[in-house]
Amino acid sequence: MHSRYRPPRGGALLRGTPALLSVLCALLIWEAYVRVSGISPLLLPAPSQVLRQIWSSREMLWANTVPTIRATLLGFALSVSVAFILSVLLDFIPRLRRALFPVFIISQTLPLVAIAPLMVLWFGFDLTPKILLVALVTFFPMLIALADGYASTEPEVEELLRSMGASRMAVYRMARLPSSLPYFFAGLRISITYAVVAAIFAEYAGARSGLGIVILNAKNSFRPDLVLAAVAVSSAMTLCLYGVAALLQRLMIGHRCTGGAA
Amino acid sequence: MHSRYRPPRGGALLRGTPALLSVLCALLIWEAYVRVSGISPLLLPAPSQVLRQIWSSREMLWANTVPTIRATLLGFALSVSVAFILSVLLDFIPRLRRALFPVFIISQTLPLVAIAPLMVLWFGFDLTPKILLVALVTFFPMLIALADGYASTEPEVEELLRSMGASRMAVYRMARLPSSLPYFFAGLRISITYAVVAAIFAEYAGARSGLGIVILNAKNSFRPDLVLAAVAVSSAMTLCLYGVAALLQRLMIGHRCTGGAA
Amino acid sequence: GESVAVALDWTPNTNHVGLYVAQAKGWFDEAGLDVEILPYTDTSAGALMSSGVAQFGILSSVGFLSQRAAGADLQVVLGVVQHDTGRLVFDGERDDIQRPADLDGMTYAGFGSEWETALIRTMIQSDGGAGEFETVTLGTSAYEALASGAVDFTLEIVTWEGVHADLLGRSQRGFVYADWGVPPQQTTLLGADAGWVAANADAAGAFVKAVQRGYGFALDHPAEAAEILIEQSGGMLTDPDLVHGSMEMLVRDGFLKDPGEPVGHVDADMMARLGQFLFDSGALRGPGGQVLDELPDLTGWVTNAFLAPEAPET
Amino acid sequence: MTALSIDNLSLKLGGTQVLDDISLHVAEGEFVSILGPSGCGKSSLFRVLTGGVAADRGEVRVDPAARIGAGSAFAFMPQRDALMPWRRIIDNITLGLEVQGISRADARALAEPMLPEFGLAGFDRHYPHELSGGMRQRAALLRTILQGRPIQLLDEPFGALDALTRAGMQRWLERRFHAAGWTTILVTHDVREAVALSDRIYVFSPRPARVVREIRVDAPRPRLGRPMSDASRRIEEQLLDILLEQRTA
Amino acid sequence: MTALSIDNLSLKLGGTQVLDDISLHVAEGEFVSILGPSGCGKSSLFRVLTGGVAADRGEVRVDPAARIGAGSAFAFMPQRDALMPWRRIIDNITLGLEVQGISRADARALAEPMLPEFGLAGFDRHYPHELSGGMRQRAALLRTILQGRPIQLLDEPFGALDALTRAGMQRWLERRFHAAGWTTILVTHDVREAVALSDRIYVFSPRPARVVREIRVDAPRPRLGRPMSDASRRIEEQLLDILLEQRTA
Ligand SMILES: Nc1ncnc2c1ncn2[C@@H]1O[C@H](COP(=O)(O)OP(=O)(O)OP(=O)(O)O)[C@@H](O)[C@H]1O
Ligand SMILES: Nc1ncnc2c1ncn2[C@@H]1O[C@H](COP(=O)(O)OP(=O)(O)OP(=O)(O)O)[C@@H](O)[C@H]1O
Ligand SMILES: Cc1ncc(C[n+]2csc(CCO)c2C)c(N)n1
Ligand SMILES: [Mg+2]
Ligand SMILES: [Mg+2]
Repeated sequence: MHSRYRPPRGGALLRGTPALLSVLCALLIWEAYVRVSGISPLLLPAPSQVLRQIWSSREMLWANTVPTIRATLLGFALSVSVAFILSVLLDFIPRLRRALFPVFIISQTLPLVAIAPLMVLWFGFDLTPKILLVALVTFFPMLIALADGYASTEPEVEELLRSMGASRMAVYRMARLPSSLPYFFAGLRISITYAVVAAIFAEYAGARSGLGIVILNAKNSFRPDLVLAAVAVSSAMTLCLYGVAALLQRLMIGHRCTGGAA
Repeated sequence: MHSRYRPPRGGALLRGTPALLSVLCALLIWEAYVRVSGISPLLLPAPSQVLRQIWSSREMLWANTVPTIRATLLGFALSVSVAFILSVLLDFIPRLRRALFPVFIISQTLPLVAIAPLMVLWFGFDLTPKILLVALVTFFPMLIALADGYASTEPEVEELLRSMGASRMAVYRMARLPSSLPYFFAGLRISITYAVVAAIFAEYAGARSGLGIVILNAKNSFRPDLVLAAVAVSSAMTLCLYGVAALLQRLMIGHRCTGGAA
Repeated sequence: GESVAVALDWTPNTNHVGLYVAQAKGWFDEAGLDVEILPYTDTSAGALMSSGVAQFGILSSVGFLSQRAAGADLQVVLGVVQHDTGRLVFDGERDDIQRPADLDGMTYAGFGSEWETALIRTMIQSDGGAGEFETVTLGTSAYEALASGAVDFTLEIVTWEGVHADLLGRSQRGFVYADWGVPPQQTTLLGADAGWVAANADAAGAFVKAVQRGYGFALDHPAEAAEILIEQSGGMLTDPDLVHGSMEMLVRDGFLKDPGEPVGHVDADMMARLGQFLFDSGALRGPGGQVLDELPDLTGWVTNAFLAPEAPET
Repeated sequence: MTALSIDNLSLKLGGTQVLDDISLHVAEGEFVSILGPSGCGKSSLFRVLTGGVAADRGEVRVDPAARIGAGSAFAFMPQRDALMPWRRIIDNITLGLEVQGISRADARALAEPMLPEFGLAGFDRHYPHELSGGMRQRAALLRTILQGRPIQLLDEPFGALDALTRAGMQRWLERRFHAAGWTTILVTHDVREAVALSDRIYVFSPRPARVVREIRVDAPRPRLGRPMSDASRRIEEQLLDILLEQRTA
Repeated sequence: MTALSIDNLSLKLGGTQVLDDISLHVAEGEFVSILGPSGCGKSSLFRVLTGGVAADRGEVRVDPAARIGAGSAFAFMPQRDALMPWRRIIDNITLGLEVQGISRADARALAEPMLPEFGLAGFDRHYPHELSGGMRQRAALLRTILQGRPIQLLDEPFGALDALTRAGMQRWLERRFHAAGWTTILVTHDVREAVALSDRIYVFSPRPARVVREIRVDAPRPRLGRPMSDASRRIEEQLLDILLEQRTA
């Protein structure tokens, strides 16, 4: 990396300050609005009330966060693995790509609201349908990212490798895969945020417990503060996952000239 | 493009053949399964029945597709515009990026199922909440794609431009923006599929009409054939949008050495 | 005329027949009202009313009590049915379910509200059971789940899902809540945004009377009302047998009118007893989510003030 | 008059000391070459001049008269051509003009007559990856020249050209620079080229680069295209000796 | 024995005729250079040999004995270095060995002793963008040599090197090639270099490339590092004449 493109130094904490400030700012404005406007807490509860609710319901929230995290992680792991394996297959067999890619696009166009109840009916109320739904929602961005990433490989580098007698597999491993990593990580960061949303949605369609169930029940009981408390927990969880993805990106391709943003 | 990397010739129709075949195959297997197993059409209707249903309900389906298309297109247009404008701002003002990027990540982590009803309560049954939801769901992939795309700019090219006395704006326009296009189109193709899903979900949470309403009501009225008919229409719609995005990509950056896949 | 929106509690069914008849017959127009029947969506009628999206909405009495206790400014203005149409149902072929106590340890397909637990637990416990069962929140998929055997039991509206099951020849059995320790209730009601009603008493009265006339018409002409419902519901209700069968049951079993009362009458005492029951079960929570430690005063929660005293001409 | 003066410039890149107290100056209209072993820091010096990196110490002064308008005083040709793969050759060539705000049509009108001279006629509509290495280099050179800046920074502009094409380009350059009165700094690894073109030559040491010698070339001009003069030959030998000495030192 | 023979090769790229009926052959252990004007088609010929593009017509035959194992007979050094930006220099250098299935540790052990000779000592852990143009070129050359293939295809391997570094590399190469008995095809734009290193030289015409002359260099070896022999000087002049003639033709 050319020295002027280095990110400013000062430790992650210091660099996170502006972000923390802006989030705090937004919360303060929201709190002030609720207090001044006197809007009904049934429509919009104050952040302070939401915080209080998180604290007082902490055990219930935690008990329901665990299944959601589990579904998210398992589903996302499945999704990334499947996307990866498929991307390799499609990359190696262009005929297969032309035959299957549109099918995957179609799989992606199926509206969740129609698919989720079916999944639940077919696979029961346990982890399986949630994992499958998370995978279904997140696997396509990964597939596109990988496919476009492969396509971004420099032809010169590929030709060089082939001149060395590299097999199709070696070309893939040494050129196409590394070239795809920036795209892969962009896709990873996009789809990890969808993963949690999908898990919660899957719970909504039928589950014993989970943040989706908390949200659904709180909503039906006219408890927007509890809805928002669950939302806050899910956001925090997504943020963590995103942070892990971003960290992974920094570790794996951060040294490259052209690294990811933020 | 080096000649060996050219896509095979033969017109879009011919190249689409394997895809059509595989989709047809899947439909045939499904039809056969329904006929042979004698499964109740209340659980799984045959594709032929779905087709018949599409035809006989064509007016109702069309009347409900229009609002969904409208919400999708308006929301997506809003999303791409906002993502683009923001990406420029964040690119020009690193301080702003550090302050706001996490906020956008947070916005992306809000579970749809919790946000959609709130949107409906705040903005009513009209177009507004749908547009906002579609924008909320799709804008983050676009933002990440653009940001990572900017970051993929060759430092050498930027230095050259700056040596020419190019302003920050000119560097952006002549180097960073064109460099981001492959990422942008990957993001576009990812988020356009989510746009329709989001629109349908938004309708689920509250709408006068739309494919989401058809799906929800058909389901509760024990009409899986109608559910699948609406799903098929929505899939077709998404496929069209995806096709437009892919075409745009081919037109705008297809000549580059490193083009998108599929 | 005045714009009025009505929210539904479920996809169009015979519980809504009065609304569609009034709409089709032009009685809303006659009353100077511009009425929109909002399609059923994932957002509850209570929520839509308290946020001002709708002025009226179809509610269940248990749902109404919980929402009002939680601070929603709702008021019941008409009773759609006079008696309990709710049932706890399960697969009739199952020998292991003979009485509520057998449900202990089984899986219930729920709709996501707290009163469900209170109601079912009461039924099981009144039969000597422990009242322990597992809840899977399925919402609109509950009946598919019951049919496919994925769950053991759920709640239904006997005049709709019950008729449907009969038509399909599915053997289905059920328990009447009131047989097992739950006070009797008018399962389905028409509610209103109380603030709006207070400010627009004339329009509210006109609306409720038009709806009352609709249900009165359905009582007198069930077949014609069924046809109107089929026609008005936008192609969703393609099974005429279900609609007609349901209308016949509503009329035959006296769900729509009690002798000596006008169509649409709401029984405040019945509501008060149901409220007491929910309070005793700890199912009523206040605006902050705390379990109420004092039964609120229920006066004014329901009113017959907007109804015509006798069933209007149909 | 001094067009450019560099004083006591030092630069560290990623822990490696690259420039060590470099001082040099170029008079207006002067043609100065920099000779030095591969990897010593010549390109890095150019990066400092064009603002690509900031020096750790030292100063760069440019004659204010050279800063016409808001733009840079320099036209810079990087060692690796830095052609934009998404622009056609003609649009790569006119890049500098576009940056200066000249309309695309006008810029093309300026560039097109020069394509044949640069052996690029008929390739203006091609993309960079469809050109040979030497053609890319010539496109980059043309892009630099066209900017019409008072000071030209050329980093091995002929490295990928065969002897004849190279000689042709050198002749063309000399004429053009003379006519335009451009100040030039040429980084080259070709001693003969430096002698043939320069008024003065700076010789850099191996990394970290220091100026080890400054040599005035006073052989009579024109020097290109004719047998080498004795003066030139002497200077060439002297330069080779200095370089050799540096190397073994 | 003929290691490689090319017969009547023709190639069109994107509508441009690039190779026109090229025939040439290289004997085992022979050092053959290709001289030709920039953009004539030299690199394209190499792309045909390495399988980067398919010829429209003609045939390439490689001595079966040269195809050791499953791998390619060629070690190819492209004109633009094609270093992988995500690999450290050492890992770029050992790329060919890795492809051959040699373990990373063994490959490094083979490569590391050669780093000083190539002026890359201390830079093995750097990434390509942290190297100078000449250093990148040397890394690419080392990557090629290390593969130990019987036939070396070098496309302007010294284009970015200063005279002395270049001379050093040439001397090293000549020794090494002689010892290994490698067959070599060198594309160069430096006539003197071609004369100094080659057994035979093919001169290509401007695009579309045809073979216009084949010249045997029989000046006594070693030719590097000492004053040019008369024989060499004569051949150099002859070559320049041919090129000049071609150009004006
Ligand atoms: N994809 C392509 N489309 C059109 N023309 C091409 C393409 N690829 C190469 N060419 C043309 O082929 C010709 C030969 O290119 P090549 O790289 O082989 O030249 P070269 O002899 O190596 O030149 P140099 O010495 O400058 O490297 C050039 O004129 C180039 O423009
Ligand atoms: N980012 C960096 N980190 C570490 N070292 C660097 C970095 N950038 C450049 N260098 C080192 O700086 C030195 C000078 O590089 P420079 O490109 O200026 O050399 P040069 O004189 O132009 O050489 P050449 O003639 O080979 O082009 C090199 O040794 C290089 O490795
Ligand atoms: C037609 C119809 N079917 C099911 C429900 C869902 N539902 C809501 S409350 C309740 C139990 C009432 O005791 C049930 C079954 C409905 N509202 N309308
Ligand atoms: Mg350099
Ligand atoms: Mg070449």
